Amino acid sequence: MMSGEMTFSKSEMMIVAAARALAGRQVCFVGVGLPNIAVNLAKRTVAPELELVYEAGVFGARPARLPLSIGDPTIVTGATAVVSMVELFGYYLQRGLIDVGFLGAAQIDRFGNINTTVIGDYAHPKTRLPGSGGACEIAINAREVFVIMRQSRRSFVDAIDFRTSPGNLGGAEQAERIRREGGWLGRGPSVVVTDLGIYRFDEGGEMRLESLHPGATLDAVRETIGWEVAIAADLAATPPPSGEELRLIREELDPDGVYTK
Amino acid sequence: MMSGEMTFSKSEMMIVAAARALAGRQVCFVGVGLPNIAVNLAKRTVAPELELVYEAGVFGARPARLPLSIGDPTIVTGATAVVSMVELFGYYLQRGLIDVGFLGAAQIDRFGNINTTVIGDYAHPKTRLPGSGGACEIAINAREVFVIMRQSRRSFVDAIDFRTSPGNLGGAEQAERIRREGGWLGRGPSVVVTDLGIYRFDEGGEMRLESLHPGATLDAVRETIGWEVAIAADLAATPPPSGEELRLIREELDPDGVYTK
Amino acid sequence: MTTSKVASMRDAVRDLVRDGDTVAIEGFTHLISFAAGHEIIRQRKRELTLARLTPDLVYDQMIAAGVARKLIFSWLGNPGVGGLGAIRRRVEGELPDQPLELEEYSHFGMVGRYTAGAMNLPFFPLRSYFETDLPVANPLIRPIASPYGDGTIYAVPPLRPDVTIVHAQRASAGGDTQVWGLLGCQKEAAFAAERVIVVVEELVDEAVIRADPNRTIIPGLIVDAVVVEPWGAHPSYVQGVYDRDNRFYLDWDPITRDEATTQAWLREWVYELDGRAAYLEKLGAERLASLRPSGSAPSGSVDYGAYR
Amino acid sequence: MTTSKVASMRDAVRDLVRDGDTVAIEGFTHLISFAAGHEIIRQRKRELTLARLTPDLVYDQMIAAGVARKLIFSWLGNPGVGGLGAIRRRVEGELPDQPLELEEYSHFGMVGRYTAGAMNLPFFPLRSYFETDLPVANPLIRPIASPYGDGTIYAVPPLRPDVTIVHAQRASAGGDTQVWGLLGCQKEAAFAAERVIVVVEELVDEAVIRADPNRTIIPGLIVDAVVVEPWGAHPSYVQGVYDRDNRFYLDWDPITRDEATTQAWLREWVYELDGRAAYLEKLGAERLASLRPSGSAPSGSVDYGAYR
Repeated sequence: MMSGEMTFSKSEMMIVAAARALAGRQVCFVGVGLPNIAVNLAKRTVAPELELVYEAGVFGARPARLPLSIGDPTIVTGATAVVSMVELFGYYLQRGLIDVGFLGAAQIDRFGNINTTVIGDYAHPKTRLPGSGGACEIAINAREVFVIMRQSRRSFVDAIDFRTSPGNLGGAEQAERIRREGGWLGRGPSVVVTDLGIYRFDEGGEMRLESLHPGATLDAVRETIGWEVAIAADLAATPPPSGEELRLIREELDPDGVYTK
Repeated sequence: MMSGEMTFSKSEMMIVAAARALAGRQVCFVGVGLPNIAVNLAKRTVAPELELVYEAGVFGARPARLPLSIGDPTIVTGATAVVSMVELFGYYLQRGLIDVGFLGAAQIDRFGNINTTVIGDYAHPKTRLPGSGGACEIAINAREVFVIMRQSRRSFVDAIDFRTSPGNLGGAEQAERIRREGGWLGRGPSVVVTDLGIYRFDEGGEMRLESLHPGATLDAVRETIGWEVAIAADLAATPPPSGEELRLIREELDPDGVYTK
Repeated sequence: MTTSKVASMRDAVRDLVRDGDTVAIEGFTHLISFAAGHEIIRQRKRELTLARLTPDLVYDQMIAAGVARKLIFSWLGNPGVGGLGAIRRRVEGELPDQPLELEEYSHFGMVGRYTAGAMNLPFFPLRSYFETDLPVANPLIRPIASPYGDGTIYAVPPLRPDVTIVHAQRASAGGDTQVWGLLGCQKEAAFAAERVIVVVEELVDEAVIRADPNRTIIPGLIVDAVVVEPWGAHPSYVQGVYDRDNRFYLDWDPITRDEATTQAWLREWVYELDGRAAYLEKLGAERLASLRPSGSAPSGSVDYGAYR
Repeated sequence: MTTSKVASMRDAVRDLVRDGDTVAIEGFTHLISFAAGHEIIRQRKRELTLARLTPDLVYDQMIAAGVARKLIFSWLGNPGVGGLGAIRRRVEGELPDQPLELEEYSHFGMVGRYTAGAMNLPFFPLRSYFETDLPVANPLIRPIASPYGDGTIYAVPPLRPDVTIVHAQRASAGGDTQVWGLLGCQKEAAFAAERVIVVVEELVDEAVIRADPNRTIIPGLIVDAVVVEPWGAHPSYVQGVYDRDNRFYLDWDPITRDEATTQAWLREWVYELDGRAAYLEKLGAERLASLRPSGSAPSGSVDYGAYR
């Protein structure tokens, strides 16, 4: 893909857009995969004060290289605190100290409910997916949830096969009532970043396209979403990655192109 | 007091008798006061392998001096493990890893139920005592409980004013049923060591004098107990402290005579 | 990079401890912030609810000074020595114009209360209290049935102090705090709290903390003020730095037996001094020097490895 | 003084892992005892229930080898790489004669299960699972009402493995075990278990452990065997000692996609080798050397102080 003189991939645009959305946030729970590179990019650009929390038990990581997994030894050396998982999930996440939980998904619906468990029937699955890991509790207890995933008809679906992590349930009104009555600390999903654009949630709790990435089209967006997606009246154009953002991804964070192919 | 050529105090006899009762035990929860010196004596005599557990969070203490309190820094330096109190009470005591819990008491009844909370009415106490500390959970979760206390009409009473730590409740039958149904790990009190003798519990769950200390009399025992106390048919005579036991107490453990006056 | 949270004890207590607050000065025999307790007395805070497993001398002093209306605790005494007279007089009704409400648990109950607070749980379950009078005396100790049909145990409610104050060996200016030796339930009490004051023997560079992240018990994230106050835990102790001043614990026994001597002690050692420096000067260098450990006992260093 | 519990891996697995047992090889990305997993395969243990937050490659291998009938877990994958083919084939019904039962939680649910086991609690309460399908899929996740009238949360039951196996940097011959870096839930899994096997990089004198008691995660009291097996966590890692062998994690992806290649790998790397020494020799010294950290990062030493 081209933008002015610079070329970049859809994955690079997605990672950059997700990183930028972290501006102003203090404490972020880092998930495996794309969230990992996006959060590490944010720490080097828009959110240098961001405290990285890894579910493996790390608060305030300062990884010297891009962690290969969420349990890489580089997230431990030089961190502020390393604690047991009962403390990480109990004293940090469930206590309400996490501003942003960053999730990926196999399926998402218009209300931001997420499936990472199975495609098909639970007892006789067509495809067995990884399951919750910490996602279910992150969705409930992090102050807000960012989702990062590629768009496709298989992933952006009208009805998910299994609800692993609650989003806005059947809509904002229901979700807000249940969160309030149940004493949830989280306010649910706030941003969905894909390879085509950036979505936020409207008053009804439904995803709405707010910004279209360079090179992406509304047709491409509609073709890869299994419901009639809402488009913001003042749809923005996502600024392309800067030279510095691309340099950080390509030279420092992912020189082997694992995430950005 | 005299025995053969050696003189010793009633307190010294009590401490020695309590220490000897620990022979063969593996893991002992050490309480404040007299239990502290008795356990440390046992570790130097009949139970060198005894692991000392302090509620402050220490497993496997090797105190270089007699700890002045249950939180003395000497119980930390050189210990096997130092953990938070939630772990000490949860993973060690409630998990069932403690063989012997060692308690003192302000009041005890014939079934070994213990009061360390108040004398008089709870809301308007005549004397406010320290309260449970860890005693209530030690009584429930330690495999067996040793009690060490001086006898008097005020302390060995027919009815305690407040049940802080359960003993054999209203008798062995009831206590065994409740422990079984409630899944208690502890089997309740097994030994009471006083300044006059050693008591164990009979089939009915009631204290019975098993051994009389040198110099003590049955009259003195009866005068200092508020119920008609059972006496074993084969009442033994407690062997007096050995020279080595006395030397350890006087030279190593309590040179200032804090516990042995 | 991180904003400094370093403050004087005076400012920290003035800004973070408010009349009517629930305050927990935690530390189980180890690392008890007497310095903070004395500053709270000097600033004449009122109507506090004081929470602590073992009220110890510091709460006896604070309650004698009239800062508190209520005490939440599990063991009330001068460990290894005797009683706490000021508290006892108020509980036993000797000073009817200075009542003190009690809310009483066992140690594990108190620890569980802080843990429930730290984990944002509505209760903490535990196998204590069976067949005792404690749930009668304190109706907040409640039975709870297992959802697996295997019986009933007990629950205690979360304790969420407005302010938790802990003493530690060291912290960074940002509040990342490390402790060795007895850990008590300071971590739980801090995470449970709305505001946290950390008092330290030594302020260290963040790099010292980051060299050994497993030793961090409290992250700066939840800390509001870092007060540097060497000897701030006297007469309690700091592992590796100074021993308990047992003479003081023994001395307190006769002082606290009488209200007049207690108040005289408060005047001499708290009100008439303007802070910890004056207190230490009054104690004298010789007394302090006698409390140093008899030698060193190094932990040794482990290698976290560099991974670039 | 303490009895030595040092044993060979062969003897430890033979004596302590029994057909039909619930086995937890714990370690969250860090310190995964592949050495124990391979020995369990070699000894052809059968009908095991395997528990682990993240089954990872080690359980994919064990399940491919037919040791297990059931898996208790919270995240099923090859972290950062892809799927676990051997497990997936059995779950998706591709090998109907080798069924695998699943019992599924979230991470905090699994951690809570071990914690309830470690604390001898009938349940662990947590604020997860609201409005999800997990309690439908797994009826052992049950609602529990707060006894304080402030709503309903969820509970998970205790998990009490027959055997927990953990890898650690070091232990004494008596089994006192220390770990730095990620702690995962090894402590909880060990305290929850009936029997415990500790596998270590290095056997150390008890004095090394006692010099830093705050670093001890498991006391010898609950340990049945100490196996000295340097590199026993390969291809996972040991903080400060070696890095994750990411090449192996990548290589596993195509191997596990096909049952035949998976079985061939098991023959070559497990069945045809008689133990860990042969495995390391086959890997080669160069491969191992490439996994060393790029430098050292010492924790520094703290002083516990001598108190005589």
